[in-house]
Amino acid sequence: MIRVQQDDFDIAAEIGRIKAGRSDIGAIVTFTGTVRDQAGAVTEMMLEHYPGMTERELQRIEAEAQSRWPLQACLIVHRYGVLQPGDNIVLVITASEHRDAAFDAARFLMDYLKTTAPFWKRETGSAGSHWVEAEANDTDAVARWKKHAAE
Amino acid sequence: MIRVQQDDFDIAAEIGRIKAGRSDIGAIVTFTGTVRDQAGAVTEMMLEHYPGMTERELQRIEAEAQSRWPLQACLIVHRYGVLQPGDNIVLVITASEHRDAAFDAARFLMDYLKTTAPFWKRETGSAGSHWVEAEANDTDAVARWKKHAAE
Amino acid sequence: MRLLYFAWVKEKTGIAAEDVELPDSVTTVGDLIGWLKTRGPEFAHAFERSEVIRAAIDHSHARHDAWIKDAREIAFFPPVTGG
Amino acid sequence: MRLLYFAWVKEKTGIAAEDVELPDSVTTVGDLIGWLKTRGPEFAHAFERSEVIRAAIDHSHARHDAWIKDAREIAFFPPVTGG
Repeated sequence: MIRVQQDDFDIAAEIGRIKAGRSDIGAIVTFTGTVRDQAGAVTEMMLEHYPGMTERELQRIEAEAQSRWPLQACLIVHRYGVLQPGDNIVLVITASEHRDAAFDAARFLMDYLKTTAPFWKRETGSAGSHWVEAEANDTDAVARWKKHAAE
Repeated sequence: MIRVQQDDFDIAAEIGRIKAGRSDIGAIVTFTGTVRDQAGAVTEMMLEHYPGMTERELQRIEAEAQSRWPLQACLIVHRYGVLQPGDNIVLVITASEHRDAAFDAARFLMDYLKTTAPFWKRETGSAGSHWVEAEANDTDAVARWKKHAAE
Repeated sequence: MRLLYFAWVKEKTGIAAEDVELPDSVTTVGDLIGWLKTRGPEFAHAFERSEVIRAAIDHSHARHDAWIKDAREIAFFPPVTGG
Repeated sequence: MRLLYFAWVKEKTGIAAEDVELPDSVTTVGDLIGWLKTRGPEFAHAFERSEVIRAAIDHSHARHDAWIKDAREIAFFPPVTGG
């Protein structure tokens, strides 16, 4: 499942929904990405996205993870709008019988999301505002999964 | 930080404590291990441990993770006693500036915990009670980290 | 055809969205970028380093050599930085 | 010296802990296992497949060739299955 929203998310509630009424899950991994103040250099972050494409891209990534690993549940929640240091940005939850699948899938989801989901961060701080530059090692992280798939 | 306890744990509260009063964290990974009913074959699980050695071993593992990755926080909570299907067994939380360190450290903690922390599971179900056998692939998982360290 | 701009591409063009009629000679994303650059200094500036501009055709990532013949909506944006 | 038994080792020996006086000839964990096996059918059964038995000396994992001279507490148990 995927959600794109301005509001914050509640990890405990999300895990509760995933576990409700079942006891076949053995491993749950969550990843939470949060706004870093970068030693005071960031006082605010604005997250822009491309409504329509964002949902489509997150669904595509989720479907890919489901096809690669035996997941009992898979959730991506991504926020947009104006955020403060410490605020949550993204939540990924994966549930599986065993820990390897849950860990691998969560990391895969984050690696892909970082390079294909249409979000853009603009940071504001003492030095003014600027759009965050994409990092080359995020592209490297995705290349690693492609290599895995080819093996 | 490590804790060994009979009581359940509260992921949201633990994350809250880790994030409290700081905004330098960028990535939080949690792993939760839960009791699987294994298609109805397990109705109860008893977790025995070795008080004294358990705490020492978990502290050793945590210190090792802290020395390998730049972690802003690291928590292991492991339960013992009688548990039911769906119940939580173990919680690992890692926090770092970036996701790679948080993911790697969480997985490292779980891999090591599985092979060195003195816990033993006894499952009860329709076929009676038995002590769970250790899995060879848990030992393989630890060997992988030793190889990493040697590289 | 509907065109959308995001992040600093939007800031530089000064608009978020527009509808355009394209000449027949514009058949790929790359052609479209070349054509957009001729539409004034803001567009020339926004698409100056065209190699870093990403594009999506009807909500799917598209390379600069992708055909745009049947596209309804094309978006231009910098490399993504979510997560 | 204090000896502890856990999980199915404890079930087979029938006791969780005991204090023992060891003969001088018992110098390693392996020697100790050999000596324990001579203490009756329950111990012989518990330590039958001695290669799967794990040991800890004073709360640290120890191999079967580890010296036990200065040990205060030695524990025997199956491979761990927590997590």
